[in-house]
Amino acid sequence: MPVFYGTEIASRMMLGTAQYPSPAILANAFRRSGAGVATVSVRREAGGERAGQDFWALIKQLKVAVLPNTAGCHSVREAVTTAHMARELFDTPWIKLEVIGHTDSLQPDPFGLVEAARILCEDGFQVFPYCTEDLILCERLLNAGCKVLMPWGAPIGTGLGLNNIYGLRSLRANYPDVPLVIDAGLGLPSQAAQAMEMGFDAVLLNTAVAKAGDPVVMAEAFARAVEAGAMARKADPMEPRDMAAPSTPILGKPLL
Amino acid sequence: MPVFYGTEIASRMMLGTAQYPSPAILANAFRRSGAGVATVSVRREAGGERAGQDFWALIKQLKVAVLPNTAGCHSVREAVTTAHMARELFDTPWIKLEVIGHTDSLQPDPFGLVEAARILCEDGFQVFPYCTEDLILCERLLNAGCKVLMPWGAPIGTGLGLNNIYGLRSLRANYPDVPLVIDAGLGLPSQAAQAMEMGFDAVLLNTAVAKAGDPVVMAEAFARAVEAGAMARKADPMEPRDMAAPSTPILGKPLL
Amino acid sequence: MPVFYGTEIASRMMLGTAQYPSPAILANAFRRSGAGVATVSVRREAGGERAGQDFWALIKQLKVAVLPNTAGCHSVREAVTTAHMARELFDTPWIKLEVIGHTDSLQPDPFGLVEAARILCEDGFQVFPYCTEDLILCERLLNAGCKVLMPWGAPIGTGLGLNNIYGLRSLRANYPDVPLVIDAGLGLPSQAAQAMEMGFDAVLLNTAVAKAGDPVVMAEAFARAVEAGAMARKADPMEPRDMAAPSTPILGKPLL
Amino acid sequence: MPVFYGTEIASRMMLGTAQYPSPAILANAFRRSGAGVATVSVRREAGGERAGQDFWALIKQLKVAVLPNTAGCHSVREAVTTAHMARELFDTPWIKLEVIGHTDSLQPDPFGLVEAARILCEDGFQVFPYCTEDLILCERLLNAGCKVLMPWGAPIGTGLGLNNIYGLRSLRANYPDVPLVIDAGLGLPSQAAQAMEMGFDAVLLNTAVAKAGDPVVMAEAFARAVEAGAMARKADPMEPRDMAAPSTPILGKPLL
Amino acid sequence: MKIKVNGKTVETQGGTLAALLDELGFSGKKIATAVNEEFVPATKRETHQLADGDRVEIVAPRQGG
Amino acid sequence: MKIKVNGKTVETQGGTLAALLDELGFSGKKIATAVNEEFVPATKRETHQLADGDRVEIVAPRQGG
Amino acid sequence: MKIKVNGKTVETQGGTLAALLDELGFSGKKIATAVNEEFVPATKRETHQLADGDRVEIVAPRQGG
Amino acid sequence: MKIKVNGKTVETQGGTLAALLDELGFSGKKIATAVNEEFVPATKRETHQLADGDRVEIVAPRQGG
Repeated sequence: MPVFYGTEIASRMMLGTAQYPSPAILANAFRRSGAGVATVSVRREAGGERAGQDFWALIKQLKVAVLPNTAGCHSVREAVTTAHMARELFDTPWIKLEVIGHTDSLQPDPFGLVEAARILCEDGFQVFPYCTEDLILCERLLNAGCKVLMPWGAPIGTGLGLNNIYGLRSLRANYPDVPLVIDAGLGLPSQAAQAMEMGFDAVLLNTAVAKAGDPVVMAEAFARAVEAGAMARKADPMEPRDMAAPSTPILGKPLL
Repeated sequence: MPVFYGTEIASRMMLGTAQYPSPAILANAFRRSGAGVATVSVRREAGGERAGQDFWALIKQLKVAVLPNTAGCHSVREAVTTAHMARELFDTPWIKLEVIGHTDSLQPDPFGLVEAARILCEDGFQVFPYCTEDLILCERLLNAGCKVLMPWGAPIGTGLGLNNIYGLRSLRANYPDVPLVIDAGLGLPSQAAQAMEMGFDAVLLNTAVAKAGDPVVMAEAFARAVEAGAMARKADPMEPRDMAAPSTPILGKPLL
Repeated sequence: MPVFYGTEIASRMMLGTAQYPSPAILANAFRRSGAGVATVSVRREAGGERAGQDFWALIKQLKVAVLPNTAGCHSVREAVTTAHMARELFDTPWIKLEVIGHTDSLQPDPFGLVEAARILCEDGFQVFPYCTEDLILCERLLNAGCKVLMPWGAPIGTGLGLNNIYGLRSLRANYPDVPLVIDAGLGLPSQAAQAMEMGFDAVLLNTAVAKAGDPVVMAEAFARAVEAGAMARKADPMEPRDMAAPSTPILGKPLL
Repeated sequence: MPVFYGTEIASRMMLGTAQYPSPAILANAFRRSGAGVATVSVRREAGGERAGQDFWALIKQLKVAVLPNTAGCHSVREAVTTAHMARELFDTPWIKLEVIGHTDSLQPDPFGLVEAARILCEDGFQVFPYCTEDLILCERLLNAGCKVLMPWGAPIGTGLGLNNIYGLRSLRANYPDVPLVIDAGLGLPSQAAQAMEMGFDAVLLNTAVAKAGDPVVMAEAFARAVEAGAMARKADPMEPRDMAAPSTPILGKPLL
Repeated sequence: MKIKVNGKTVETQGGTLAALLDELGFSGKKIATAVNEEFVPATKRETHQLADGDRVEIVAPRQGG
Repeated sequence: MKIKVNGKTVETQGGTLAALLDELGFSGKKIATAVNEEFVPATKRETHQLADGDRVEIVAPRQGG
Repeated sequence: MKIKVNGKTVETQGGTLAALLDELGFSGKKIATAVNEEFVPATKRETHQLADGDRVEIVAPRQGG
Repeated sequence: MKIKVNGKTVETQGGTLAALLDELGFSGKKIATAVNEEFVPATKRETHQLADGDRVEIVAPRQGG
């Protein structure tokens, strides 16, 4: 099972907490999937409001590791200040670092990301950078002190799956010992299974589960697919071949 | 769960019995996968020999439905006589009908297949035809009396997955109520999950499991992937979209 | 250049004559593309009507080989009678044989196709069967007397390209000496180039050209793409490789 | 036709000068392809040596624009000094800027690339950056003063084609008015045609041509494919559709 | 007598297929014919006697893919 | 007389298929049989007389995909 | 004096950040704070004096992906 | 004094870069130069004094992709 900054997680599935039809459905999605990490955010709250407090109560009873994010931050400063507020609020050094560089694609900004990662790592944060499959960006993030990488499969919320199989394979091959999480873009369990077969350590999902017709069943579907892919990797799959080969033995076939 | 000729099977995974490193591994692969159907063949045996008798003892204790095949038959006559021997030997009307038309690809012969299916259905067999995704071939097989279809994903033993996604989708769409099993060609669990997401009812595997480094673990991996794909289909997946959409709400983002 | 029943054609591009915005555009599409074969049909005409006569006048001045089709025929009888009328009308033994088996996909009916092909070949026709990539179907068509095969890339009018690359490769590999034409389904010149790179002898197009914003320019685009693909095949392309290799020599690089 | 820094080029094909079997074949590849730009490098030469002088004589008679590169440079300083030597040597402000960040993939280093681009643009160079499809990297390069971008299709010398179709489409959509050249990774003309259909302005090739069995024929094949793709883009292709649509009119079909 | 020509009923005094084509104004036109789903070559039109209720198809060249 | 059993020639004094199976040690074993490419059900083995040159196939359950 | 709290202008007699949070009914709630884009930890709220025009952000846990 | 030219140590009595190029037979050839990783334009070669241990790079046009 994946180990993030010394903490082993009991599941290869990480799940977002946004966009569910109801808190009850959110809770059931977590239970049925066995997800071991929940991503959360920090947002404004007024004195009278209870939303944040109620949400927190809900999350606590899930008994999962909490990974706050800096979603929506476009500048290094925003991301760093948000990370500090999150660390105090959730009492965790973990931070899913998002520094968005492009509004339509929500693509990470490689430049801001590395700078923010360096600042936060030096300040004792344990950074989970939402990044691309770019090998040099990833190397810089590791040099900045990140011990986990979270490359996108496709842009957030698209459900397109793995847009750059070659690039992702190459990232895996270059960093065999770094925990790699496919974050964002998955739409179907088969895509999550494929990511595991390619050797990734975990997936982080939100929209594909929360926006499914039945989020609870979809959460379990992804959980099983992720296990399936990880087991397949471990079981050492056959090599694909172009020419057919009979499975049933030919020897002993009666002459009829 | 899939219903074949009135018999409901407790699993969407069907498993071949050939090419395993040992009988024990075969048995464990079935147990761990929960496969509900085992394919078997008929082969020559000498008076002194025990192989067939021992194999049968092994299969019986698996407590699964047995689906004998006509593997390796290239003519209608061969296939029909083999089916008759199999029906008596395994005491079942079920027959996985293979009429091979091309040696390198082991492609089914559409012409011989329809003829053999007609003869066997008239004779009371319950035919599981190993076929292609060809819509007209499949219509003829249904007209001949088949109540299940088993289109290939790719040639037997190649592990290439689903070679003609468009054709398979179109087959599923044209026969929404006929049990459709992807038979042959799968190499990875993610491919099996994808077949289920496309709406197929089951998969039949052999080489990908038996020839994996660890067949038992791979059998379970496929079983989970198949469940995952079927659940995903049921849970109504999100529509993929080209443009990104934030999962974390933008509303309430602090100004930093 | 492809040789069909002893006639060498000066172009690997064959073009349909339907759906153009105007006769002038049709004529220019042929001129600019250099297409060597035009497909035509037979349809009812009333005594007063001139449509057929005018169309024929137009086609004659294109100075290309004419390939009449049996488009829309669903039965062997229809196809055979239509072929006879076409042979007299266009004074050619060539016939593009369509026996449609499925209305939505316009998929060829393998069974009717082989029967009609046999009847027509015995009657002296030179048959161009519109078929699938099915290896056994294609073998039967060759045995029936066909000396050209025209497998679909995708269903007529879809513009999806090559739906079953594996199957088409395998057909090419099995019949290295039979002229193979990709008929139907192409939407873009890059797809036509790919078909040529795979070793096909020609492509037959209609919708992708006639329904383009500018059919004349699109016709030329396809013509160039087809030449490009055929030349590439002849020039023996490099083997793709997973790892990068510098093109610029490293030797002699200054130390800076 | 593409315009680079105010200079219109008569062809959408740019060709490298390395790895050809002989100078004569190099020259013929250029002639037959009509390539309008030749990439070159600077390398050490000894006093007695003639190689560089002879090579230069060969290039001059090609009568094409010369684009020197900084191939093999891994640091900003190397790249900048190399660019200066190239500017004097070839008497052109054009420079194909390579700052390699990863040895196995020869992936551009986004960080070094932007810095070197800024330095060179400020110094009056007209920079052609060899980059990835990363949207933010590309934005920074434009801000640094680049007026052309050359994203990779796949790593140099692999011949894999377009590894990240989605990312390349998205780059094209975000910068409709910036000349975009697919540089590196192409192996087949159909891939070059596809790049043009996607709206790219040109391709830069070397290995796929020089390492083909017949580089001269392959050069022409690529040239035609590039034209084909560009014409197709201009001609406004049909929309692909899932369901078939007959090309031959159904109206007037005789009843047989 | 009544004959179906290209799906439409036509009243004619009958006779040969050639006569019918003449009567309908097809003389000199590039056409091909079938009667009751059987091809009738041009060479047979003179001698092919039509019967009441015959189904005649008359086709000409047309656009095709 | 000579009979081909699973492709090998066997010398036997003949009689029924049942007798042959007995002679070859198949009694009590799970098998199925065909003679000259025709299936012979277990219920017919007692009465099925073999002739010189007959081709007998005897099969048992085996691994299959 | 006037202070912007989560983007809205608030009239307050000023004092410390802690006082403001009290006044606005945040006591005992799970929140984090920033003033003028700088994070202010809980431990500093008592001593952090607000000035006219300060921009205060008060955030709580919320759904995230 | 000793100078590295294109990676090889060369013994020369020194002087300007131009003199060195002359001495090494580069006169009239299409080349560009750098000394100690800094580009030295042709116009500066006459005046550029070499020092012991300098690293000189001399490049010419070459094949590139």
